[in-house]
Amino acid sequence: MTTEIRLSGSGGQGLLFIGRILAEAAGVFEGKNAVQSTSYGGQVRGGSSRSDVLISPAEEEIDFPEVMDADLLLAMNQEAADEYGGKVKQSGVVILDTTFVKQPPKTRGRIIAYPFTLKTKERLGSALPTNVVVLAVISQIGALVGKEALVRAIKKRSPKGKDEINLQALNLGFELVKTGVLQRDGDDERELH
Amino acid sequence: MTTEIRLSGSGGQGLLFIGRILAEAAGVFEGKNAVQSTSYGGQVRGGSSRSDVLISPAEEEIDFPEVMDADLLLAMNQEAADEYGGKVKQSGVVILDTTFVKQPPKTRGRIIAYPFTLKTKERLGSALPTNVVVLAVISQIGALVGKEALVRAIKKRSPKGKDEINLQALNLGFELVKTGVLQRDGDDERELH
Amino acid sequence: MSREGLLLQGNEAVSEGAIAAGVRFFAGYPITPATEISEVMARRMPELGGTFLQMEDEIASISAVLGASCGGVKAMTASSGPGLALKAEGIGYAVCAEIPCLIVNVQRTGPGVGSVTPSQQDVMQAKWGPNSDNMIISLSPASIKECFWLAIRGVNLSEKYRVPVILLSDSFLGHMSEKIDLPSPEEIETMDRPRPTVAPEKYKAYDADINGVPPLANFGEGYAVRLVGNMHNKAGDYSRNPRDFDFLINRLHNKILTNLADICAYEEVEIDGADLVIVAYGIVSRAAKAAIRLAKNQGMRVGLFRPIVLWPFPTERLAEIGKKVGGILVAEMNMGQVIREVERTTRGEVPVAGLNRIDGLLINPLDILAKLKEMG
Amino acid sequence: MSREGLLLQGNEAVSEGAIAAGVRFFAGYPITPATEISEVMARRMPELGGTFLQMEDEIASISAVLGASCGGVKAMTASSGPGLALKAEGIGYAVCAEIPCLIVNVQRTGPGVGSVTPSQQDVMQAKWGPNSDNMIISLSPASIKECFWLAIRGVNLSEKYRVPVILLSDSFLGHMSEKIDLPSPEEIETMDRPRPTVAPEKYKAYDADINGVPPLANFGEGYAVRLVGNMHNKAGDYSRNPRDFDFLINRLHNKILTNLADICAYEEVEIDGADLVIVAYGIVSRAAKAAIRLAKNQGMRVGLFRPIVLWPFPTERLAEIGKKVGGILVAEMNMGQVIREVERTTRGEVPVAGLNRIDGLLINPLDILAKLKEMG
Amino acid sequence: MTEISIQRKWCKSCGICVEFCPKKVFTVGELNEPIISTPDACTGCRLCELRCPEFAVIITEVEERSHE
Amino acid sequence: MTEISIQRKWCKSCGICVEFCPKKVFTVGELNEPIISTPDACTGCRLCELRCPEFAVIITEVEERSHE
Amino acid sequence: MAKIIPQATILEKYFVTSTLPTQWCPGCGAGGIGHAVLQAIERMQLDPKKVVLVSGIGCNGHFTRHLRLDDLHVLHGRAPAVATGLKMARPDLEIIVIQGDGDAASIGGNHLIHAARRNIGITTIVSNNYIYGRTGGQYSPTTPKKSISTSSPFGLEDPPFELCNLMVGAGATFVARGTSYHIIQLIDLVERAIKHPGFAFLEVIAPCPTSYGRKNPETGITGPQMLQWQKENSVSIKKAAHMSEESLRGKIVTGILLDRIEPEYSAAYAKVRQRAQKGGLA
Amino acid sequence: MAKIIPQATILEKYFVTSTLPTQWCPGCGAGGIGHAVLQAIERMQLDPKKVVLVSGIGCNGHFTRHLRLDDLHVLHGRAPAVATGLKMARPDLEIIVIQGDGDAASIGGNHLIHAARRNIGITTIVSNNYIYGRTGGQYSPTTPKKSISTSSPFGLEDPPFELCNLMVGAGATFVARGTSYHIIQLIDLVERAIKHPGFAFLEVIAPCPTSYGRKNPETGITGPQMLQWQKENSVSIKKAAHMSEESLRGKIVTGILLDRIEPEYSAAYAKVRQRAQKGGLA
Ligand SMILES: Cc1ncc(C[n+]2csc(CCOP(=O)(O)OP(=O)(O)O)c2C)c(N)n1
Ligand SMILES: Cc1ncc(C[n+]2csc(CCOP(=O)(O)OP(=O)(O)O)c2C)c(N)n1
Ligand code: SF4
Ligand code: SF4
Ligand code: SF4
Ligand code: SF4
Ligand code: SF4
Ligand code: SF4
Ligand SMILES: [Mg+2]
Ligand SMILES: [Mg+2]
Repeated sequence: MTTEIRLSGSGGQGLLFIGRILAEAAGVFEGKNAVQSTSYGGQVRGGSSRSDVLISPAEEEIDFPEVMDADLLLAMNQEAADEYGGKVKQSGVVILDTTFVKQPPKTRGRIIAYPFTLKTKERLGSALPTNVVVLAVISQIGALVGKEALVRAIKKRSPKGKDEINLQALNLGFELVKTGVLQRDGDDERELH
Repeated sequence: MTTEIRLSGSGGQGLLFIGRILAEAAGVFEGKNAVQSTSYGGQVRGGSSRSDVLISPAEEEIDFPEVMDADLLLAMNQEAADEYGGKVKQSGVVILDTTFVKQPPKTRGRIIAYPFTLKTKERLGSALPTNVVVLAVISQIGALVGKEALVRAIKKRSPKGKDEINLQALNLGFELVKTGVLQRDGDDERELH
Repeated sequence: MSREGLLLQGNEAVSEGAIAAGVRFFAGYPITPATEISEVMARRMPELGGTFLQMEDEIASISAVLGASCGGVKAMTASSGPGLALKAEGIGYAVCAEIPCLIVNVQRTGPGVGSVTPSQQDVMQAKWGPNSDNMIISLSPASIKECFWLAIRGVNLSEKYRVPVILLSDSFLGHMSEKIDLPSPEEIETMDRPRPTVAPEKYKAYDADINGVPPLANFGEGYAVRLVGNMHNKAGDYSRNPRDFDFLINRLHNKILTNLADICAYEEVEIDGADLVIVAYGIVSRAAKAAIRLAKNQGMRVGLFRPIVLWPFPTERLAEIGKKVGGILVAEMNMGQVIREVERTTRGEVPVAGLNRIDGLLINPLDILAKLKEMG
Repeated sequence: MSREGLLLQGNEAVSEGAIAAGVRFFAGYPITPATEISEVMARRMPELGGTFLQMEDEIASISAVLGASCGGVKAMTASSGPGLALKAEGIGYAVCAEIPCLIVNVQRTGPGVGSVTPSQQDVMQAKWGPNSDNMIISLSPASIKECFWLAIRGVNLSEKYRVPVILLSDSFLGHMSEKIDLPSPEEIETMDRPRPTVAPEKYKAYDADINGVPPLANFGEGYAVRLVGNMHNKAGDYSRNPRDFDFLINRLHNKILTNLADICAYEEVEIDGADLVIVAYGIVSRAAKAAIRLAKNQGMRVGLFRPIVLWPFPTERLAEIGKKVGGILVAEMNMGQVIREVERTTRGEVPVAGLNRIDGLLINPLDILAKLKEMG
Repeated sequence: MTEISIQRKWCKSCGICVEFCPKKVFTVGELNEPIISTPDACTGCRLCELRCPEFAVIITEVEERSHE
Repeated sequence: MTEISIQRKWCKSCGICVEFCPKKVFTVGELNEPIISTPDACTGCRLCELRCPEFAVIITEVEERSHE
Repeated sequence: MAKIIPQATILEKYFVTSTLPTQWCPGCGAGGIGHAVLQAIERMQLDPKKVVLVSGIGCNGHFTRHLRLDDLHVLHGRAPAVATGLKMARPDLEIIVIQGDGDAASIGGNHLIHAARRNIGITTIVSNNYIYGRTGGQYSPTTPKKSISTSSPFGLEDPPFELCNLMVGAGATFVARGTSYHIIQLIDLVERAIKHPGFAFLEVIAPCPTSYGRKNPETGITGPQMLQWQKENSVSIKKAAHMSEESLRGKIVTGILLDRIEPEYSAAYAKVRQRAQKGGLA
Repeated sequence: MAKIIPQATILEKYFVTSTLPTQWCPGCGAGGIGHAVLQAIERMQLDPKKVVLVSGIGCNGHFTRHLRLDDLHVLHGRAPAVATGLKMARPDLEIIVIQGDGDAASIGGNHLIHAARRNIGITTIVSNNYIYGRTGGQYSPTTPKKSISTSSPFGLEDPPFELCNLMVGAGATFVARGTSYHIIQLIDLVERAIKHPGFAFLEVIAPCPTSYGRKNPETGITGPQMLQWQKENSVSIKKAAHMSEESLRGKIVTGILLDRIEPEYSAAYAKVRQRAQKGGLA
């Protein structure tokens, strides 16, 4: 079984970065198959951003490299939530950053909504590593990869001088999951919107 | 019936020029169909030159624009004579400039051999208009076009200041035919070479 | 222009045809065997108050042509294979920006620099040279008369459909002379690009329905025309919207494909009752006609199908013919290009053979005859 | 190079593959979506003692590559459609002069400047972009692993056959990341151009029989090599002899066509017993595989034929398949390019349908599934 | 007297207007956005208009009201 | 002393050797071909060699024979 | 100092405001050039119907998409050639070419020098941000030595073009240089360039904070820093005349570097038409 | 005056005599340049194995086909770019580029100025015969104003490039001009150019009697006449220094116009390799 993860939001939110980390952690450091792909646009800056990660067991090849029905959807802005909310499996999970997503989308999946960006800024003094916080959350919720693999991947891919803060962010994410502060919404309610 | 005329020799002998004159005289001024074509090479100067003219009655279109079996072959050098001599109809005529062609080619056609270049220089003081002399000869022998049409075409196409000498050359050609000085060789002899 | 007959070379006839169609701008870069077109234009354009520009290369030439065309002046360029390769990006741009222009390609032998001898090796290049899918129109004359008339037709189609048109001549035809009776101006139908019907403020350079040709205002008329080779919306602004891409690319195809009846042209000779049909175009079709003549003398029934418009390829008619005859011989001066279209089109319903020549000499009627006999 | 797995982008994998094959010279001009190849090479070439050159444009890039290759250094360039158009003349030159080189084309949407979104619109351009008949080799990877291995294969084929090889990636694959286990150097077979076996005085750069690949001496070794893109004789001197043309052009084709068994490559999935077969290549083949999976679930028997070498096209095998199955669906991200080859090849013996998408988005497994159902 | 307005939708908070206003009319907000802090200091030199890369600053000359 | 030879097969009778020999060693023949007219005047300056566009002139230095 | 046109007027008259905001990064130099062009056009009271912009591929070429003017957004590098054709066909039009340094000097170098040689009556404004901005920051032919860019990660060893020198060598008749910082001067330079009857070349040193600034902090990282650097490192041609070569090293010399009158090409070509129409070959 | 190598020696060592006669017209200037190149190579005792000729398309490019040297006969205009690639890959080779004025300055102009900018260590010799000889006599970017050619039947109005000025503007480090007539000087210039460590540019004014001379008799019709014209209209750079601009008008200034030392590009790039191999990004 292939797990399909879609990370969506705005350019500059670092979704490509965490997509690659996730793929590398799963693929290289845990020996699974992993594909990360990007919706590619012509804009220099800004605009919408999407990063898909597909993970499957070592013996199972990944064919189509884009998410068809997401097991996990991360939406870091309203447009992303609206556009992709409908393409989530019944069993799927939708993770929303309520710093930006004010209106939960129509979706079949279970929603986890939390002001990740705000909280990251609060806790780490900068909103920049929010992507890594979310990465930790996703990995846990989806049971995608272990922490060790994530740490290795982050160390490998972080730009010079950024690994420390990224590792802090990773820890924060793990903490959020563990402490259960992530607020949960039932499906049924959402269907009504 | 299409008459097929091949004018061959060296670059610089003006064969393209008389080919066009002949085609224009027949096509434009006598209302027949006429096509003139050229073997086209990459050399800037020199080398071999070939100009084909096909003439047919007004009501008969000319399809293939190259000579297949010549009714008339003009060869202004030895290589041309050798190369094209074999591609002349049984009823065809081969005209050789013996200034350059020392060895009559193998051919089925009737041969007319005459030192056109030498004689032109002798008579007109310059070898340059030899091509027009030969043009006159060919037109007469092949009964291709009348003199008036030739005169018009020459006047139209001669470079500035050259029409006079070209018309003289035309007259010389007509004279050569009329006076019967063109030496004739029988086919049979030639076959033996 | 006089009504008297004239003896013209192919390269001259193409030039005169373009002029008759209203071309008043030529930009080019010399290359044998197309140079005579430049040279005629260097004389004729200024005589007629038009412009002859010798640009720094072929890329600059097509660029200048597109610039002039945007100014509302009918414009053309001429080159040969290597130059056409250099123009490919510009031609693709013209397809996307929908800027009318005529490109004459006088084919020579290749690959590479090759040689200046005649060939028909650029047929596929004419269509597929630019990046991506390009719906262009390409014409193939077989006589001096046709050089003249297809140049006119090329300019007209280019204007009517806002599409670059490629006229595929060759080194032989370009230098061959034939008599032609030039028509008087009133005998010539010229076409202009569709003109805007809306107020300047409302004008958009790409405003048409999915099969349509959008009206084109010229620069300097106050329409604030925006022309662009990027994927764009109807206003000519960049788009990243997949629906705009889909609409645009499909429209660029449809505007041609929904008008095949207007655009396509071919000649048929004795197809009815023919056992074998030769498919030949351009100069080779004349050898084919001669071969048919010779074959007839020998009791064979052979016909000719000659695409005059090579692109879009006349698939429909050829498919019909394929169903009726016993064999098709595709004679062309390349390693086998149009034969691919013929094979595709006839779907195995008829044996298709090829006769190819790439040594710089014409395919000869006797070559064809021999091949026909082989085919039975 | 470590044996550890790596997560690489397609553009990185292509670069590393080329390096593994021995490429030590890169010349390019930036263009999205191929820039990462330049950027990797800008780092890797000097690290390895090789050369990275950013040239003034794409024409200069292919030119510099050919120069370097003559010096005996394996060389490559990378670009996207508009850049490939500009390189066409140079590629045709390389075909004629028989200078090995690898050209990577990361396809984007067109026509014109188009957009940087993925497409497969340059398949025909890869073959027909240059003037004249060109026998080139073109490869189409479908995964990061294949980006790596086909880059190696491309360099090898290019050297072995003295022919330019075009690797057709696309904007999606170029930026997609996948795990790849890099092989150790000894696991990689690299090939070098055939070396002269005669004394330097006797050497001729084009001395081969009608099917042969002539040995190539590098510059600076004393062989007085003359390389040329004009029609030439065996010594590389200009020729105007039709027999030389005929020999040369046929040899350029034959050296590839007589080695199809070595050159061609394709993947087949569940063809035996399939009712329908999808023909798909590159990134689309992965949607096809997913579609086959979905179709199987619904009880349909669908196979896949995936050309890995696109040019020369695997006509023979496809013709066989065409005889065995009930229908062929050609899915490609263009307006229908490879379908032309499929139609031609299968000669009407099987219904052939196309599924096309040019809006910059991937063809989806569900698109394919729907179409398959439609076909019955 | 002038009225200064910034098209917030166009502004990218680059800080150029802030940095180069000869009268230091602008200050930087929380999200780096320009804040019109001392509008009355504005001399109407229009340098901020001219240098704004986003065409987002608009200075309007308003009639100087008489001392009412 | 020198020996002057002209490769007739290569010579195109352009007249350059004739025109620019400082010693006027050459004259022009009937068909414009260069004729070596006063070979003894040749000083061996090799200008004719160097200027011949066809590489057709070859000057050979020969031992000056002693007065026998 | 000539009058500055209110931005409100410019916006209303020239902009299609629905296309804003731009796609540029914060602090990009492209917009400043846009201001200068529109100010000059408006100040000169050119008829907007007769103004055509020919814009190259690159961030800077994106300016024209926001305007209500004839606009030909051409292939990468080809703008001067396209403009040459247009000017010859339509000498009545005022043609302004907007290019980036890569567009103009790299792929388009040949068209640029030939436009200069012909003295074709167009105005070419090159935004020199020392980088290929649009493709993500590769070095360009004007990138200073030692610069870091995505294609020169170890520091560049290519010597750069001095674009204005190149233009002088190519035979240009009007050559000027300005900066984004010196915006008032820039408007004047654009005006002078447009007024010049032949080929007018104007180089504008413009910041690209994203692709150049971030990797080469010496000349400033952000837009304001880069403008500040321009301010501190520019010398007017007047002042420069009195300075030693040594002290000019690394300085941006601004102003009109060359201004001479030669026949404009489309006008000169009119003579060819005259001769042709009189019938005789010259 | 340095020694002149006997033609017999040159013929034997460098020519494939079976390829002669050439295809040039009588009096063509291409051959003279050939002499100068071979004389210089032989005089400098270069290892012929290490000499590569890169020849452009055009009459002048045809010289190399007669020789027993590595020879890359490239696409029209691309020679400097090809040579740049070759030199970077093989800095041990001595690369001499032979181009015509059209090849170098028209279609190839961009490659030429970029080769000059980079200071790549190749020698580029441009035979400037003021015309496209090979295609039958169309005007080139160096054709003087008013000239008649097959593409300027009414007299040319295009201003020509001054190629040497263009090279100076592009940043070349060695720029020289010679003529076919001044053959001894030409050999020296070729030698100096080859010895120059960076990009060396040598313009040679060469006659094309067929395509230029016949239509423009003012500068001579035949080969000898055209050489005579060169003789009468040339001024050495030394002399020129003392002449007024006025009296220099229409004169061919010969000699080394510029000669300065800057890092050769393939050598400079070696530094990039060093930095890369030391591991750190600069
Ligand atoms: C033929 C071609 N090659 C390459 C490109 C990719 N490309 C687009 S913009 C650009 C360079 C832009 O640099 P510059 O001209 O300096 O403009 P800037 O973005 O810096 O304003 C390049 C290489 C292209 N569009 N077309
Ligand atoms: C791409 C391309 N365009 C045009 C040509 C035709 N062409 C061959 S040589 C030449 C010009 C030759 O002029 P020049 O470089 O001055 O050399 P010359 O013959 O005068 O020595 C041209 C335009 C070509 N071979 N390739
Ligand atoms: S107009 Fe001048 S003073 Fe007023 S805010 Fe703008 S820059 Fe400051
Ligand atoms: S200059 Fe313009 S974009 Fe920049 S901060 Fe000021 S208003 Fe915003
Ligand atoms: S210079 Fe050479 S080609 Fe000319 S006439 Fe003398 S020998 Fe003959
Ligand atoms: S070597 Fe000098 S003197 Fe002797 S023939 Fe030649 S040019 Fe005249
Ligand atoms: S990348 Fe540079 S040039 Fe492009 S928009 Fe951003 S700042 Fe401007
Ligand atoms: S055309 Fe001119 S350049 Fe060419 S060979 Fe003849 S004289 Fe020489
Ligand atoms: Mg730039
Ligand atoms: Mg020349």
